[in-house]
This record gives sequence, structure tokens and C-alpha cells, in this order.
Amino acid sequence: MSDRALPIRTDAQVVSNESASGANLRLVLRVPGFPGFEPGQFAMLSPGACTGVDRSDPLLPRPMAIYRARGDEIEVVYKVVGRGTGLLSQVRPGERVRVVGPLGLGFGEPGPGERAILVAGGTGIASVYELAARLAGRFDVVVLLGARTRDDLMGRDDFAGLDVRLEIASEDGSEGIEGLVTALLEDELDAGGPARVYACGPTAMMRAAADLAASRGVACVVSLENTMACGFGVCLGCAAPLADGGSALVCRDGPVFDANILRWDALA
Amino acid sequence: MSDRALPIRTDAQVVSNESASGANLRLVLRVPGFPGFEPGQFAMLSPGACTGVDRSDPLLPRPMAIYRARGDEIEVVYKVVGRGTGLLSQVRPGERVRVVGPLGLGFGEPGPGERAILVAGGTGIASVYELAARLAGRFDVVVLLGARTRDDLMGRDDFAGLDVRLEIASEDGSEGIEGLVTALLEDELDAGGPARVYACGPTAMMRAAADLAASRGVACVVSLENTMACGFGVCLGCAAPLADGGSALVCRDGPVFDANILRWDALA
Amino acid sequence: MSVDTGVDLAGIPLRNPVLTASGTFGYGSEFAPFLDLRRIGGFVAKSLTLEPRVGNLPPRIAEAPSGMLNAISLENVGVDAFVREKLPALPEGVVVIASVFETEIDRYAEVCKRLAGVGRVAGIEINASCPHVKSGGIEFGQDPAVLAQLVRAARRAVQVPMLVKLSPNVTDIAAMARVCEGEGADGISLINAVQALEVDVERRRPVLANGLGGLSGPAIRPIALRMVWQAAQAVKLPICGIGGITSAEDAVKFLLCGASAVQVGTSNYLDPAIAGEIADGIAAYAERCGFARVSDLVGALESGTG
Amino acid sequence: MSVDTGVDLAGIPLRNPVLTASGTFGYGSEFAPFLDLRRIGGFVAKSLTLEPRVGNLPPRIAEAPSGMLNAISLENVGVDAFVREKLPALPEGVVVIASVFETEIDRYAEVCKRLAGVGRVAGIEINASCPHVKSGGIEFGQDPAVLAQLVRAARRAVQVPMLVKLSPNVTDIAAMARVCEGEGADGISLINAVQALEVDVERRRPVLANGLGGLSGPAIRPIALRMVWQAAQAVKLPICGIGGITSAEDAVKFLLCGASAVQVGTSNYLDPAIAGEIADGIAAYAERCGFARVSDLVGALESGTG
Ligand SMILES: Cc1cc2nc3c(=O)[nH]c(=O)nc-3n(C[C@H](O)[C@H](O)[C@H](O)COP(=O)(O)OP(=O)(O)OC[C@H]3O[C@@H](n4cnc5c(N)ncnc54)[C@H](O)[C@@H]3O)c2cc1C
Ligand SMILES: Cc1cc2nc3c(=O)[nH]c(=O)nc-3n(C[C@H](O)[C@H](O)[C@H](O)COP(=O)(O)OP(=O)(O)OC[C@H]3O[C@@H](n4cnc5c(N)ncnc54)[C@H](O)[C@@H]3O)c2cc1C
Ligand SMILES: Cc1cc2nc3c(=O)[nH]c(=O)nc-3n(C[C@H](O)[C@H](O)[C@H](O)COP(=O)(O)O)c2cc1C
Ligand SMILES: Cc1cc2nc3c(=O)[nH]c(=O)nc-3n(C[C@H](O)[C@H](O)[C@H](O)COP(=O)(O)O)c2cc1C
Ligand code: FES
Ligand code: FES
Repeated sequence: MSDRALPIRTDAQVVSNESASGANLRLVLRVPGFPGFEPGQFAMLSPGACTGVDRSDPLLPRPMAIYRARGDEIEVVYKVVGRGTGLLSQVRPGERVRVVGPLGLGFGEPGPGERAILVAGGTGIASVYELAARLAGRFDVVVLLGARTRDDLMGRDDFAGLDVRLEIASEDGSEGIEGLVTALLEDELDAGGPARVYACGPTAMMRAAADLAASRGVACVVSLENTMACGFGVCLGCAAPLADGGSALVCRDGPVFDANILRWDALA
Repeated sequence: MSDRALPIRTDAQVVSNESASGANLRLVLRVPGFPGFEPGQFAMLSPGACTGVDRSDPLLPRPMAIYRARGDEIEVVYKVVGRGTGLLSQVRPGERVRVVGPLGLGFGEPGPGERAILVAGGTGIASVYELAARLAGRFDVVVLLGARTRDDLMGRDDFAGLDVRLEIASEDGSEGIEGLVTALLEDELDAGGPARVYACGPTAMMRAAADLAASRGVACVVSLENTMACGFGVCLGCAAPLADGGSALVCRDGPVFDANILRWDALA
Repeated sequence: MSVDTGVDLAGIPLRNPVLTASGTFGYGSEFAPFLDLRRIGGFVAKSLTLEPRVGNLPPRIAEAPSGMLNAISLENVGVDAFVREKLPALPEGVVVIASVFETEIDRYAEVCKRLAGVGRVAGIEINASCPHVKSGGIEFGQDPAVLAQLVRAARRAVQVPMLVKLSPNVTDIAAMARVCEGEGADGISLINAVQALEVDVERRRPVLANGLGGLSGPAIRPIALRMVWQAAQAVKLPICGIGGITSAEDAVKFLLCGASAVQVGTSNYLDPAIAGEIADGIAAYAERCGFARVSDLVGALESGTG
Repeated sequence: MSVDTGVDLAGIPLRNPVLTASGTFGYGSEFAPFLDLRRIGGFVAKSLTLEPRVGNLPPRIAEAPSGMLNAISLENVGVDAFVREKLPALPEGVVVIASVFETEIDRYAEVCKRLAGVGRVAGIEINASCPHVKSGGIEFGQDPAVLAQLVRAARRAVQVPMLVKLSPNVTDIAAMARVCEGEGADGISLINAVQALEVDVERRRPVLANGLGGLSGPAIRPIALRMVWQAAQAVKLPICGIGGITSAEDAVKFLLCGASAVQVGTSNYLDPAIAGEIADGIAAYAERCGFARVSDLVGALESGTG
């Protein structure tokens, strides 16, 4: 586990907010005093407070992975799935978005000589880009991305620019192999050798990845995307049930967890 | 009283929404099937439904005078005073705004040979432009506009382009005489002769205008700006108390009323 | 639409489960320019008193977060003018439910008698959210004993299907529902507006001239859903669900919780055509989810929860 | 700021009237990165039970119009860990009010005893919005007789100033306030979250795993203001106003209605520094309106209304 930088709360200025592929957008925010972040950490963004008109619906901030950062500029890649992301998609340069972060604990690094297998799907892809970027060159890194169709793929070109092996699966075959990303994972694992799996995406995908890794005796960590209200451990709303009967807070103890400790059947 | 055209409800398309003077903006909407309107009529606009993201706060539509119309394009001139007008100021061309209108009963015309004295202040100016435009040339029309300062003045140049006598009062003297518009009205009334006063603006201003007119035995109608929920006579929220102890609905029986029938001390 | 949208509400057959709520739909004809009234199941007219009444001084309404407050009081044209002028103005085939409120039980009964035998009145809704003078201004619907007296008296005066509209300002909505069932109501409607207060910090007084008002709109929807669900667990009476409905999905939530029909209220102000769109949307939802009848949605919330 | 911002809440001197609400501020130190805890009057810690507790299965929270639902249940570290680990972690000069909830009255009393004599605890808030097992799950705060027993038992166990936090799910909040006054509470806090239900129309089940949840946020503010005003009319007890406060103006509304102090809840999630801004804003409002003391705002709502 990486030790965490103290989070800050600020009204960040929108530098740009442009559509990437499909329903995905790329938001760049200037966050004065941003302390940096570990791959896998996230921030809470308040789209309700975007437009400068005080409004209480939708009320809650939205958790978004920090895609990457340059100095005090952070980048978020997000998909419009509902009201909060819909509002976020409308903010214009110069406007302000409330940001609280960086939050949570990141992915750790692989052990010496371990191959890093990053498997991500849907909005989960945004959570693993920085991990791939920081491990690239220093470890043997394989990035397996899955999406429904080519357009849904987040950050495809960014990954392609890294010193990593990139493989893609799309359910409609419009990019890479036709099928699920877990099929790619299975091949990777069959290749054998010491490895560590990093999974982020829909719960079903992460569960399948965890099962595959377990069956090969390979360590697997997953990054959960629970609904959150606060993001820093006080509302207790994001709890993930643990195999031992207890529960952990996704925002504070995660979002990254060792797949083995989770009670998968009860994950919302 | 003018007989009313049946109102319609439509998702109007924003043609333009540009800042006029000061905190005032000019919104042009395409309203297919717009049946035309009488001066003094208004429409209910739903800024909460502006941005395409369904949102329930602020909830209620906002009443706005129809400034003028060309075919199925209607124009609204509004001042940003709070959340609803704040949201309205952010809608962009191509976006949609829900419109219900035309609503209410307009100003009538002056009697034969009567001079039309239009006295308006603040956002009330927007309610009298079309009246001035339609009476211009056919009647002797005097338009008296009041504002806190020059920038607040709505549609100054539009009025200047009409065949009417235009006089202006500003509290800080930045435009026209320094003082209240009611001072201009007093001079006009002292000029004598058959006349009819049309007043729209802050309640205090309308009440003063009504008192001045009454003291000279001149007829005076006022256009009230009560808070409204529906705009078409069903919520009973806009009631104005009458001198006879009853009450009238500003949206249905007004917004234009003969000043004498109102119970001014109880007007909100 | 291959889906059967018809429902029965307490003995009133409706072409679809979407009614509009009393006080938010006037006397019906106000909506004619915007909506073919035959597109919806029917409407509940503004509550009627024995004589015509004038309401409170302004301000009578105020905005609230995702809602609005109102204090209109008893303003209405009176039962006789309703029967004489308002009903005849409505096109054939429009289902009308009359709503009744008063300050004394015998006056309630008298209004009901004046509506007896009036052909256009398909049903009567007894609005129990009215301050009861005798019990010091607490609402009829807030005291089980008073509510029982009211329902009993009304039942004697009403031959058509009778709904009792419950106040949400109570500890135990299930108990109030049981009272209605025990006294022979044909169904219950809930919820009415929630008692609330908004303050003007500049004038340092309540925004409404009346002080307190009723909160309505989306803000109260989760409270209304809870109460409809609790009432549905407690009684067999048909339920008409009300509270913050803005879309077909919202309406479906009430049906799933056990409501046989719904009433759209405040949303009519925002969009006078919305009730028709909600009716269409419910049918579309049923079709998409493979329900042959909209009535199959009633109470279809997965149990063992809540 | 020339204004005197200090207030006394039921015997607890506060540097300003802004507290943060139980369950929305953790155990305090979680907010240290965002807010100097000395900028606010103090905070009410997450409610404590005798033993540590794990809460409900997810989903535990859901969004609602201008609000949110939660069903966290009793999850907390337990009273002993609070005293041993959480309190010492807080800087000097931070006013801490401990909150207590349990499922049985004697367990409430036992938790209070464990807090007795703990130096850092400036006051205790008894959370009466907890389901009472013996009375079949209805909240302690919903039955005057049960509430009286609870307050009486707690009063015996508590030496420091004791607030009783009332449930809003009642017919008559004034009656509940009187019970607290009669049983010797030093003050009352209201309101807790309003019982509510949100439904997932795709899965056709409640959104929350627990089914019902508590509605909080701006949506309930007009209801909370009404209840605080009603309670203030009924009792002399100091009142701590809670419900949907998002700004200094919102807080001022509660003071005007008769609250001696306020608690900010859900808003802390949106903006962890907001309580400090609200405290500053109240002082600015008082100054702008010519009040020498913030305490002069308490109950300053123009009377004859409501
Ligand atoms: C730690 C963390 C990091 C995240 N990082 C990213 C990111 O980098 N990019 C990105 O696009 N999204 C990310 N998400 C997901 C994102 O938070 C949600 O998509 C967002 O909150 C949806 O808000 P909304 O108002 O648009 O949708 P809502 O209106 O709240 O919901 C609309 C629909 O979206 C779906 N939805 C709601 N919440 C989530 C969720 N948490 N995950 C997936 N679907 C959801 C629901 O099924 C719902 O039907 C992350 C979530 C977490 C917890
Ligand atoms: C028939 C009619 C016609 C109108 N025509 C116009 C017009 O052409 N142009 C225009 O700019 N405005 C017009 N108004 C006023 C306009 O409706 C309000 O300014 C608007 O509703 C304020 O909404 P808001 O959400 O921005 O402000 P809110 O957030 O609702 O209120 C913010 C502040 O604005 C003030 N305010 C609220 N309602 C009104 C009101 N009705 N009148 C004046 N001040 C108000 C309040 O004092 C409040 O403090 C008209 C009103 C009526 C009834
Ligand atoms: C302005 C207004 C007036 C109302 N008048 C009545 C009434 O006369 N009789 C009644 O039973 N309910 C009345 N109601 C309550 C509504 O019928 C409905 O129960 C309540 O508003 C909740 O539904 P909603 O959230 O969809 O508006 C009124 C509501 C509003 C907003
Ligand atoms: C997630 C969550 C957890 C809560 N936990 C508690 C609690 O443990 N004890 C308590 O007395 N109130 C609890 N509350 C209620 C709040 O303290 C407060 O009374 C309520 O949320 C209304 O205030 P608000 O609208 O400002 O949030 C909780 C509220 C929320 C949203
Ligand atoms: S989101 Fe609030 S505790 Fe995790
Ligand atoms: S605004 Fe609804 S009746 Fe006038």
C-alpha cells in the first residue's frame, strides 16, 4: 500500500472539457496546491455546483479516478451515464468545479520480477492508466482493455503511447478481438510465470478476473466503483462486505482491495 | 381587455441568448405554432429544464413578459436576479426551454384621443415595449423609463427607435434626469389633457403612479409581477387581493389590472 | 400499444392509472389547451366546500429545494357552482373525481350530499388534511378517532366509490389506513402536502403570509413512496399514490409499492401536458418489461425488502 | 468581525452556533485536512453503541431529489474505542458532543455511564430515532411513553448537558419536545432523517438493501424549520436545529425559528469545509443586519405569523 498524500478541497478551474471517444469526455482541472497522487486514487467532483448557480439537485459529488496529472493540472476521463456526469459534460473552461482529493489508497506495485497484468473495462479503464504509465519500462506490463464497442474505449491512444503490451477486446469486434476482456486475461495467465493482476471495471468482470487469477494461484487486486456520498470515510455509505463477515470502506480502505478478502456475492 | 389567443406548451429551441445591458439578457426562442400575443401577455419558461439534464431544483417555471415576436420567434428580455434567471442565462443556442404561453390578459388600448403614458421601471420595462410599439403612430405615446443606473435600463435603444416620446430617469443620474420615474410621470400628468397611464415595475413604483393618476382623475392600469407557479389559473398561488375584499388571479385575470380595484396595502 | 393499460381504482374503471391531483388541475378545463383530458385516467377536481371561499393573502406560494410550499387555504368556487358551471364544461368521457373538504364533519357530509346523484361525478375523494376547528386546528387526518368519525359520516352520505385522502403529517400512516378500511372507505389516496415552513431571512418572517404551508413536489416523493408502501402492507384497500411524480418511472415506483393508480400534482404546473406523457410512458415501461397489463405492476416490488 | 458569535447551547458554551451532525462528521479527525475544527462551535460524533457494530449490506445510500437516503444502521466503533482512540486524536479546544443510540433503554444508560467523567465530552446527545426492539421496531422517539422512559433513564446516567435528538416521523413534534422538557433534558436536537423509500424501477426492488432509509439534505429543510418552530413555541428548552442546512442563510432561518444552535449534516459530504464557511457567514449576516450578538437572532422571527 502506498502512503497517502493529504487530500485538499478546492474550487478547481476548468481548463478544458472536451469529448474523447463516444460518450467519453476528458476534463482538465487546475487544482492549486494539488499534492500529487498514487495510481488508483480518486477525487470527488461536484457537478451540482458546476454552473455557478447554486442548485441542490443532483446533490451528491461524483467519484472520479484521477487519470493523470501535470503539476497542479489534473485530468479526468469520464463517461456520461446519468445526471451528474451529464452536468459535468456541460461545464465550460473558466467555470469552477468543487474537487476533494486525492482520496483512497492506490494500487501497490508488483513484486520484483512479477509481470503486471492490468485488465480494465468500461469506466474502470480510467483508473488504471496512471498505473500503466508508472510501471511501464520498470516492469513487464500487459494492458488488457475491454469495451462494448470501439467508441466506448477510454484512452486507447494514451495506452498505445506507453511502453506496454496493449490488447483489446470488444463485444462487437469493432476493435481487437471480439468478446470479453476476460478471455484475453485467460490467455495471459496461461502464459504462466510470476504475475500480479490489477482489475477495474464492472463487478462481474472483476469477479471473473479474480476467479481466473485465483485458479492460477496469481495475486489479484481489484478497484471497486461503489456509489459514494463523501469519499473520505465519514458517511459509511460505500461499505464493501468482506469474506470474514466484516466490512471495509471503499473510499478509505480502498478503492483497491485484494480480491480474496471481498464477499463477492454481496457486492452491490 | 383583449380576447386571448389559446396558449400552447412547447419545448422551444433557443435561437440566441445574449447579454443586453448590465445584468440584462435578450433570449430569442423559436416557438413552432406560436399563436401571437397581446401586449402585456407573458409566458412561463422552465429554466430548470434548460440544460437537457433532468433536474428538479429550481423547480418552478418563471414568468416572463413576451417582449416582442416575429412569426414563431419570440423575444424575452430578462434580468438575472436569482437561480432561475441565472440558469436561463446559461442556455445556449440549440438547447431547449419549455415554454407555456401566451398567458394572461394584455393592456387594452387608450380611448379615442387619449394620450398613452407608459411608465415602467426595472424588469417591468420588458412588459411595455410591445404596447409602445403597437400604439406608436396611432396615439400620442409617452414612454417614461426608470432604472437604478444606466446599465439596468432594458431595451433603451428599441424604444428610441419607435415613434414615441421617450424620457428616462435614473437614480444615479447616469441617464436622463436624476431621480425616480414617478417624477417624470408627475410632469406628464401636470401637462393635463385626456390620458391613460400604463404602469409596470416595482410595486412601490406602481402604487405611486396609481396615486398620482388618481389624484389627477386619470385612468391607470398596472401590470403586477407576482410570484407564480403555473401561470394559467390552477395553483391559485398568484392571487392579488382586491379592494372589495375578494381576490383575483394575476396570471388569469391579469397581469394587467385597473389600479383602483387592487388592495395595495396587501400586495406582496 | 399492445399493453392493457386499464386499472380499477376502488370501483372506478380507469383507462390508465394516471389521475391528476386535487388543487393542481383546477376544474379540468384549464388544461384543455394543453392536453386531451381523455389521454389520462381522469382527474381529481379542486377540493370543494359548502360555500364559495376566498383563500389566504399573498404570498401563498414559495419555492423550496426540489419542491414548493403552498398555503392557498380553502379557496374554491363552492360545491353548487362546481355542479352547475364546472362539470358541464367538461367533454364527455372525462373521468371526474370530486374532492371535498370542510371544517366540520357535518359540513363534509352536506357537501357530499350535494354531489350525490350528479352524473359526472365518478367518485368522491375526502380530503382529510384540513384543520379541524373543534380539535384546535389539528388535521382530521391526524387523529384516528376524528378520522374515523369523518369517514363514517362521509360513508353514509356517499354512494359512489369513496377515497379518503390521508395526511402525511402522522406517526403511523398504516394506522390511519386501517381506520379508513374499518369505516368502509373504498380506497385511500396518499400523500397530501407535508406541513412545512420557509423563512425570508431579509424580512425575518415566514415567506408565506400564512406562516406554515404544505410542501409538495419531488422533494417529498421518497416520503410518499414509503407511506404508500407501509399502507399497502397494512390494508387491502386500493391505494392511489401521490407525491412528487414527475415521470413515468416515478409513477411506476408507486405502482410497484402497491398503488393501483397515481395522481400527478405539482408537475402539472411545470408542464401542463405531463400527465399524458406519464400515462404513455407507463405503458411503454410495461411493454419493455414484458407486462401484459399495467395492473400487473401493482405491488410487484420484490418482497422481503423494506 | 465585531459581532459576538458565542452562544450557549443547553449549558454548553460554543464559540459560534455551528455544530456538525452525528453520522456526517465521523469522529472529527477525518475533517482535519479540510477544516480547522476550532473554526466551528463543535461537532456531534457518530452515534455510539455499547459494542462495536457492523452496519447493513450495500447499497446503503441513494440519491433523492435535493437529498439522499441512507440506511447505515448502527455501524460504529463502540463507546470504549471512541473514548480510548478517537477522542485523544482530537486537538485541544475542539468541543465534542457524544451521541448515543441503542436498542434497549438499559443499554442506552450503560453507554452513557461509560462516557461519564470523560473530560473531552462536553455534552451527550441521545439519538431517539432508533428502532425500539421491545415496541416492535417503532422508534423510541415515536412513542411519548417510550421516549419518556428513555429520557428519564438517560438523565440519571448523564451529568453533563444532555440533548435529546428527536425523530421527525411523528404527528406532534411539540408533544415530544414537552416530554423531553418534563423528563429533565437540557435541550433537544431536531430533526433526524425522515423515513423514506426509493425504488429501482429496473430491478423492481428498493434501491437500499435495507428497504427503508432516512431522507436528509435540502429536501427536508422546510419540514425541519416547521418542526423547530413548533417545538420552540411549545417548550423553553434550548433547541439545536438540524435539516438540510447548506448555507449561512439556511442556518439563520433555524436561529430565527428559535434554535440556539444548528447542526450541519449532509452538506459536509459535498464540501468538507462548509461548516466553517457557514459559521463565518452567520457572523457576516448578523453584522450586515445590525445584530451585536449572533444570539440575538435566536427566535427573532416576526411573530403573529405561522
Ligand atoms: C472510485 C471510483 C472511481 C471512478 N472513476 C471513474 C472514472 O474515472 N470515469 C468515469 O466515467 N466513472 C468513474 N466512476 C464511476 C462514476 O462515479 C459514476 O459513473 C458516476 O457517479 C455516475 O453519476 P451520474 O450522476 O452520471 O449517474 P447517476 O445518475 O448517479 O446514475 C445513472 C446510471 O449510472 C449508473 N451508475 C451510477 N453510479 C455508478 C458507478 N459508481 N459506477 C458505474 N455506474 C454507475 C447507474 O447504473 C445509474 O443507472 C468511478 C467510481 C468510483 C467509485
Ligand atoms: C407576469 C410577469 C412578467 C414578468 N416579466 C419579466 C420580464 O420580462 N423580464 C424579467 O427580467 N423579469 C420578469 N418578471 C419577473 C421574473 O419572473 C422574476 O424576476 C423571476 O421569476 C425571478 O426568478 P429567479 O429564480 O431568478 O429569482 P428567485 O431565485 O426566484 O428570486 C431571487 C430574487 O429575485 C427576486 N424576485 C423573485 N421573483 C420576482 C418577481 N416576480 N419579480 C421581481 N423580483 C423577483 C426576489 O426578491 C428574490 O430575492 C415577470 C414576472 C411576472 C409575474
Ligand atoms: C397549490 C396546491 C394546492 C393544493 N390544493 C389541494 C386541495 O385543494 N385538495 C387536496 O386534497 N390536495 C391539494 N393539494 C395537494 C396535492 O393534491 C398533492 O396531494 C400534493 O401536492 C402532493 O403531490 P405532488 O408532490 O405531486 O404535488 C394541493 C397542492 C398544491 C401544490
Ligand atoms: C449517512 C448518514 C448517517 C447518519 N447517522 C446518524 C447517526 O449515527 N446518529 C444521528 O443522530 N443522526 C445520524 N444522521 C442524521 C443526521 O445527523 C441529521 O440529523 C440528518 O441527516 C438531517 O440533517 P441534514 O439534512 O443536514 O443531513 C445520519 C445522516 C446521514 C445522511
Ligand atoms: S463514501 Fe462516505 S464513507 Fe465512503
Ligand atoms: S400562477 Fe397559478 S394560478 Fe396564477
